[in-house]
Amino acid sequence: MAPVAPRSGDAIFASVERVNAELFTLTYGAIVRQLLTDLEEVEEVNKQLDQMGYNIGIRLIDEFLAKSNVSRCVDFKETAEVIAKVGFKMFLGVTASVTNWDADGMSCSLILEDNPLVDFVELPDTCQGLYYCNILSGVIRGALEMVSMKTEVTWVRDMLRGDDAFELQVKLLKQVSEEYPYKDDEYSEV
Amino acid sequence: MGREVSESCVDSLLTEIVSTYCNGFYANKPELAARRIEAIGYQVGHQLSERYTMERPRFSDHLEAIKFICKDFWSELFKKQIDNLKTNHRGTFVLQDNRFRWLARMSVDPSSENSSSPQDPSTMAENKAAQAVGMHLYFPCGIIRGALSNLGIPCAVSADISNLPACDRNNITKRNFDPCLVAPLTAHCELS
Amino acid sequence: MASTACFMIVSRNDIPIYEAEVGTALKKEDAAHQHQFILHAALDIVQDLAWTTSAMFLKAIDRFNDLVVSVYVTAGHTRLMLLHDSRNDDGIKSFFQEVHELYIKILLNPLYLPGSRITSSHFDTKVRALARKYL
Amino acid sequence: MAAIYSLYIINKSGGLIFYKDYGSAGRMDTNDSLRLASLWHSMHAISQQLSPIGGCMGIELLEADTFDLHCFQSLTGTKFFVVSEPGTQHVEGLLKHIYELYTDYVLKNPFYEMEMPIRCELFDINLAQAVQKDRVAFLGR
Amino acid sequence: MEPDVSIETSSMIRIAVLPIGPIPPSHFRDYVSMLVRHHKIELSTISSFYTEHQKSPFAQQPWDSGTLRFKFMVSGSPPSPWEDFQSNRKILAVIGICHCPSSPDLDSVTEQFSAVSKGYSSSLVQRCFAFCPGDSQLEDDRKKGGNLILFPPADRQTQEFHLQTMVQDIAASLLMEFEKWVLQAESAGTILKTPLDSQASLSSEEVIKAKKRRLGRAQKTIGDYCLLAGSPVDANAHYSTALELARLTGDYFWYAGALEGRVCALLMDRMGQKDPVLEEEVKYQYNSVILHYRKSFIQDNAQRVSPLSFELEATLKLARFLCRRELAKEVVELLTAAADGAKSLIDASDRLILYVEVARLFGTLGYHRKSAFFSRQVAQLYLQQENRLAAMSAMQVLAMTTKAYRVQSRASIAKHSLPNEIGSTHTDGGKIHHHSVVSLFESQWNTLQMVVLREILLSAVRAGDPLAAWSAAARLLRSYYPLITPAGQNGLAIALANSADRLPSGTRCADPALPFIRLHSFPLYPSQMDIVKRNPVREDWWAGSAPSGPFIYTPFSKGEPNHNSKQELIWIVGEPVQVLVELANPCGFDLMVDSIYLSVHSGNFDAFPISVNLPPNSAKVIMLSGIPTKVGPMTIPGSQGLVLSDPFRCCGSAKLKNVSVPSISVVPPLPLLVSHVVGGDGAVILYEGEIHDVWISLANAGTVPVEQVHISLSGKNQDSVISVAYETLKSALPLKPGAEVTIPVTLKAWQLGLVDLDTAATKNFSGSTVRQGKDGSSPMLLIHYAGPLENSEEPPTNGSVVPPGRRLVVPLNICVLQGLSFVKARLLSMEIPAHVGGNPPKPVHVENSSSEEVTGSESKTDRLVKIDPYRGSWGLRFLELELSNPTDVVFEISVSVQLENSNNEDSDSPVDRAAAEFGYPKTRIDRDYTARVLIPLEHFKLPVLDGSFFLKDSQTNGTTGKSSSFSEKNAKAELNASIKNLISRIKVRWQSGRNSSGELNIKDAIQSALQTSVMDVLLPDPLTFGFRLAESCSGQDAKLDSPKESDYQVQSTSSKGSVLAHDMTPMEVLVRNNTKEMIRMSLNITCRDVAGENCIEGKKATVLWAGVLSGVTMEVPPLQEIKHSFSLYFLVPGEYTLLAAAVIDEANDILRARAKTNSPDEPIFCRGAPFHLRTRSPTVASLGFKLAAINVNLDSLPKTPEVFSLDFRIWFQNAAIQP
Repeated sequence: MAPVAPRSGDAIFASVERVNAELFTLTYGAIVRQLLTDLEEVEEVNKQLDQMGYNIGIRLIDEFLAKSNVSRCVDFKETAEVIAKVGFKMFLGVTASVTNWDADGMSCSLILEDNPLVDFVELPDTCQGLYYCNILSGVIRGALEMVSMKTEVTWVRDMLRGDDAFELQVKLLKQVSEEYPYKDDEYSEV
Repeated sequence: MGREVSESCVDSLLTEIVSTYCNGFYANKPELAARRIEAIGYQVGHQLSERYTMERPRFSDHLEAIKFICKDFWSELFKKQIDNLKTNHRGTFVLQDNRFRWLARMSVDPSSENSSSPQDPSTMAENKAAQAVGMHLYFPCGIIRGALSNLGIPCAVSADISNLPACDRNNITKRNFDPCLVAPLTAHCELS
Repeated sequence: MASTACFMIVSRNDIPIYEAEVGTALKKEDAAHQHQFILHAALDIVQDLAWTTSAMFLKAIDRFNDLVVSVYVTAGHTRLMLLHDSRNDDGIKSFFQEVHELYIKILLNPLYLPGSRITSSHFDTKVRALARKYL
Repeated sequence: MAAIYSLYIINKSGGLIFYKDYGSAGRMDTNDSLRLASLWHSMHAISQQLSPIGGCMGIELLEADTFDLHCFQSLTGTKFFVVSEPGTQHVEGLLKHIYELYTDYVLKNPFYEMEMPIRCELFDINLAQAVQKDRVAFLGR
Repeated sequence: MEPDVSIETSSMIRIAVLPIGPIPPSHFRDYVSMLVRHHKIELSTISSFYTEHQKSPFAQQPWDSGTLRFKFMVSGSPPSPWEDFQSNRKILAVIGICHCPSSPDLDSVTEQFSAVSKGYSSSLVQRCFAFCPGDSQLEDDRKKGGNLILFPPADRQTQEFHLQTMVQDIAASLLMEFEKWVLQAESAGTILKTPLDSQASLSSEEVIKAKKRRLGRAQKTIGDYCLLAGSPVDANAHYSTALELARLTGDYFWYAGALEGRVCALLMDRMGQKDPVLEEEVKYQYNSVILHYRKSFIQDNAQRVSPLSFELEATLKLARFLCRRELAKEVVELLTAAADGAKSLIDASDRLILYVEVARLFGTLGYHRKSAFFSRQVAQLYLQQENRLAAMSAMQVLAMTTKAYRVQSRASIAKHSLPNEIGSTHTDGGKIHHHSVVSLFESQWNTLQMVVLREILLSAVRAGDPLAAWSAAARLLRSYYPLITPAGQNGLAIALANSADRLPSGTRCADPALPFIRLHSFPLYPSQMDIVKRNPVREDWWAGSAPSGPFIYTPFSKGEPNHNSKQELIWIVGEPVQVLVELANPCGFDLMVDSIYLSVHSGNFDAFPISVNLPPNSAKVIMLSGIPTKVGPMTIPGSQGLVLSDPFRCCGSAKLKNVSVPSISVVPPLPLLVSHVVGGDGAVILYEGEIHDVWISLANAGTVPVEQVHISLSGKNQDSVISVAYETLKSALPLKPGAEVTIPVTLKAWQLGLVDLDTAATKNFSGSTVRQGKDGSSPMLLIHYAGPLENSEEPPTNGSVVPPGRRLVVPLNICVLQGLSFVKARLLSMEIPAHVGGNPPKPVHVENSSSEEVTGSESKTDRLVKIDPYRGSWGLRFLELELSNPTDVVFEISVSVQLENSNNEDSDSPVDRAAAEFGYPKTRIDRDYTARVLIPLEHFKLPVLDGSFFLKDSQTNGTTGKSSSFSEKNAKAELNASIKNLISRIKVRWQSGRNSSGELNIKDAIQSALQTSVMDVLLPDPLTFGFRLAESCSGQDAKLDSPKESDYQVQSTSSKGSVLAHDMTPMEVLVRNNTKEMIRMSLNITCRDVAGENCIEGKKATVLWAGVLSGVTMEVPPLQEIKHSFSLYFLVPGEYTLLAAAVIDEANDILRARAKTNSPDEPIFCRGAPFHLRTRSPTVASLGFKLAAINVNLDSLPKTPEVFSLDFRIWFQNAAIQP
């Protein structure tokens, strides 16, 4: 049985149920605002957003896998590419680019020029230090964890802070393989 | 049609809002959680209404505004209109969406609710379930209220989930033949 | 471009949330005050007029001496008011429409509290640019 | 003329989170199903170690003379397997589809807790439709 | 242009009203007001005055329904150049008004009047009304008739009536004049010119046209007169022809005029009722009026004159006519148009009038912002003309705008203005309503608001109205300080200062300036003066009002359970009170508040003003005080609502929750107790356990007698107050004002806690004294007291509410010094052997032993060894108390053991107690020494040994079961009880060097000391043995229990506790069974000599005996004793020790338990205490006798070597005696 060929991000995006992006953007914004009022501390809000992202990620990954037909990635490089090209596309309808690989291919940057989360957003002075999009980092972290990659995701650039793009640094910490004894060798050639 | 994102983005956001506020911050104070969730919806509604009324003339009366909510506004959000609008002409409007997307994926399992007490309390489970779903409905209610009050119609919006998918057992059979599932939302707007 | 133009956004509860003296004439403070006075007074007329029409752009609804007040009322009853001495309705209309879009952007900013003062410098520059373009 | 006997879903830690019987053959009681699940979990794991080629994903098809067992494992470690009449076709497709249903109706159901036994009515309903033979055939094309 | 014109204006007859001669303004105003009431005169009413000379030109004059309208021009007006054009502009009559008292000479009055009347060439009728003339004036008035009309003094009605008739007369004569005029005009025609008409003489070919014009204009004017004469129909006819002619001759201006007239006629005809049709008509006509006025604009003389003002007036007239909400749109258009005209008006005053009118009309339309806007325009026009009057008007106009701009002076809002001491918000029920001054900041129009206020300030300064200036400056400063530059702030400060100087002192301005003030708190009455509600029904009204715990000084311990909710305050007439307020000066200048005080609306309060100085950007909390003067409720305005930014915040003072303002009520005077401790209020210094009396004197410092008193305790260590002489206090009631009573309070210093101890150790005493005085460890007396239930002088203000009671808190601050400190107690046992006395000591039953002991009057030492005959003094137990004295004085300890005997009731009577006590020798402990005190425990024994002591064994004996175990339980309990009470009988009293005395509390110490061996100490042995000498002579055995007997015994043996050697001594051993069961046993008696050798058995035996000494089996019934007799013969005098011991057969568990045996079969062996026995050698005298005695006895003795040796020894003794 030859496995079904992986589908392109656009193809999937075209196939999945879609909704008006404004609804999404504003809902997210409203959440952030509510969190800001409830938690007061910007740091707390960042944490909370990341946590929410994580919770989303651990569920979303399956949908991603199911609908994208991507088979197991050879290595972290490929994983990153898939996230950037397929993952982002299929959910947010935008693609990211992957750069800044470090020597041992354990960390890279995902770069988003276009980010539906931040349409209309402008950080008031009161919210300096807020990582508005922190939910994304959470999602990625959560999703990768489900496919046995412990990662650390941090913001390098943030348009809301005047940078020219959004840059997420994804650093692969380790392969969690406890519950997958049979996956020991999966990345052996990496 | 403007920019779009995958539906699951919004769905998972919703799920997270609810779980964050119901299980996180206000685990033991559902009414507070509800208020927060509603507030989030309110803001969204408030903003969107301003957004979607941009090209259209202003409303001269309430009915127009509410019609707008049922038609244009709703289809902007859900790609479908409200299926049924009723009013008692005394300031109460009933909006009904027979296939409310945000309920389409929900199935509440009563037995999961009352794992502790296996015997009977299906009723209790029922309304626990209802309550859980209710939490998810504060958001759309908020949206409607926000939109209306931005259009100069202060009102109270409540959702009625009496006939929620998994809440009544008897129409499962019916469903089996009919792949598109019924997920009705009924929103009552009390103009104040 | 109009020599005098004072633009103002008044929230639904009659609070000015943005004002800008746009216009080539050199700004004198008391002149600016005078402008605000005129606009403030014009609100009386707007509030009656707004209900008589469903159009957003109410055209010139009031004037004092050679200064004209044009108003644009959004669905949310936010009022964009322009005091000006030049009379090209089309220019003003498109000015209003574009400012309205800007305003909506502001409003869509989740971190902006509706009805509060608009402090965004970006918005300010945009508005002034539009003024230069249309008035 | 091929029939699906039963469907199992095992979470990544080997727990049986869903079991459903279709058709008469190969019924078992809860305990047996649990036993089978855990047994399969470990067999699957071992099979990878045993396999001569590296990076093997474990058993995909087990053909017995009274039944076939098709298994699909998602990258997240969730295993779906169906026990079917020998020689049933297109089961991979079915499993794939089931996986999608799982993501749609289980993971997207706000009331479902990860890794927990699945009690989602909508999932059942959609499964029921998917498992109908013609659907199976259809999926194959 | 003219103010206040309307369409009807054209029908009004102008009458100049002029003051003639000096008139006090008030009077003039009064007369005028009387006059102007008659501005409408029914034609019907004047018919009587009207005399038709010739045929009236007003054919259709409606005599029944029509009216004449008057427009009184008070103090006249300059003639208008347009009189020809609109006759209603003419002054058609002149009324002089004269106040006779101030202008006696009526002739001069008449002259003056006619003089001024000349000024009004157009006037047709002149009258001079002279009010309240003197009689003389009335006199000479008779002579001259003429225009002078006197109003003889009379009541108002008559005067008004008189006036009315006069006015009607004027009306009538005017009417007749009009007729004349019209007739003359119709016949002769007139030349009518307006400033518009070009001066150039008409060219010949225009003459015709000109003639027509003239005709037309004449018709128009006649029409005017018809209007004035109140005959619209005639007017209409004339106007129509006029219009026709004007149209033909293109005389637009007059056309418009005529048209106006016609509309007016139309309205008059309709008698004012409006209908849409009419409205349309009017609108239509007036638009054309306006149109034609505009048409008539002629370029060449535009500089000089223009019909514009008429156009505008017409516009305004129409606007006024239409001015209704529904027609807002049109009205607005009209008004805007009119306003536009302003700039092209030539005459500044015209512009002014125009704006005024526009503002008014907008106002009536409900467009307040609009009207405010134009009012401000007006004000600015005024301000342009630099004079005081203009400034005043400017001020007034601006004042009207303040509402629209939300910058009202508070005077205009709250009629009863708040005292500016306390912030700008009303409060009731503790809830704060923010004032509009605050609300205006939600509306961000502050630039406008500031501009307006500045203008008000400017105009006020110019107008020389210091109050207004102050209020404006204050509003500016207070509300907008954050937006005003420091320079600006200073400017305002100066403005404030200046206007303040020019204000009469004591003026109060409704608008608070700086400082910002907010209520800080209401300091409560010092607890010394607490007030407690008392409800008449409850006798013990104080109950529950007692403050709990040490928090008496905190506001919440006031006893009201609901302190958190609205708290209420009671102030007392005549007793000073304080309120704390916080002031803030957020501005950049130094603020000097030279008098700030509480002022109370209810006025029943004397405040003490103080003055404060607030540096820039600073805040202060100050205390305002005063004395309530009258009974009644009192309201203190609440705290400052927040302004732009909280001024207190920016002055760095903390954010303060809204202080809920208590509802204050002032009650009539109450009694007021003050207390002081006799001999200084300083802390009483006591050693631990010291007992001491303090005298507290209470004086009534109030003006009302104290009639009820109740004393209770509170605070810590309440038990240290032993007694309070409540009675003394009660007996002193009622305590008159000024009266004083002193009550003793007995204290017993408590034990210092460990904390206290070590601190006391570290600190020197003075230090600790201070500390003790401070901290709340002392108890306090709560004295609740109250005056008479209803007090006589003031009637109860609020119904049947009784005046409240009060509470006086007298802290008894006691400073406890560490006195004798108890180091430790331990149990000693020592051996003091007992003597075999002749006296058979009684079995010590706790009950009668005491009396027994008492009767025996021996030396203490003897008493120390006084023994329990059965227990002996062997292993006698002492309690050793180790005490140290850290103080700087000597202590003397006296231990006493009180043996209260339970069986005689009167044991409490002092005598018996004294009797029942042991004194032990005092022990003296020097400072910084420790000493030990011994307390013998010999006197404590329980009579019986029974099962209850050994519950642990109870299950082994057969009779177990619920009941038994139960009985055992309470048996156990009562054992413990008895142990306790035994211990409690030991009292250790001390006396300090500074003859204070007290008691040492060592109960628990002892208990712990006895803990281990309480059984051994307090429980009797199962068997106790005692020896005694039997009666030698009388064989009858002693009745042990008979007291008489015992007495005898005592005497007999009191001689000596010893026996003779060489003499057969009959003795008895007494065995007592202390258990509840029969005991069987075998008894052995041994005798040892000093060396401890057994001297009964063995070859060296030195004691002969008769009777059985060993293996004596006997049964002792429970709680009985048995005696066993035997005799001893001591060969050698000296010290001997008698010992009794017994082996108990088949002992029961109790015995085993007591004997602490572990195996059941091991025999239980009891031995008694050693008894000492001294034997003396007999005297010579007695020797022979003794020998004989011996001889007698020798027979009964077996021949043994001992005998001889005995003999020998006797001999030897004799020999020894021989010499």
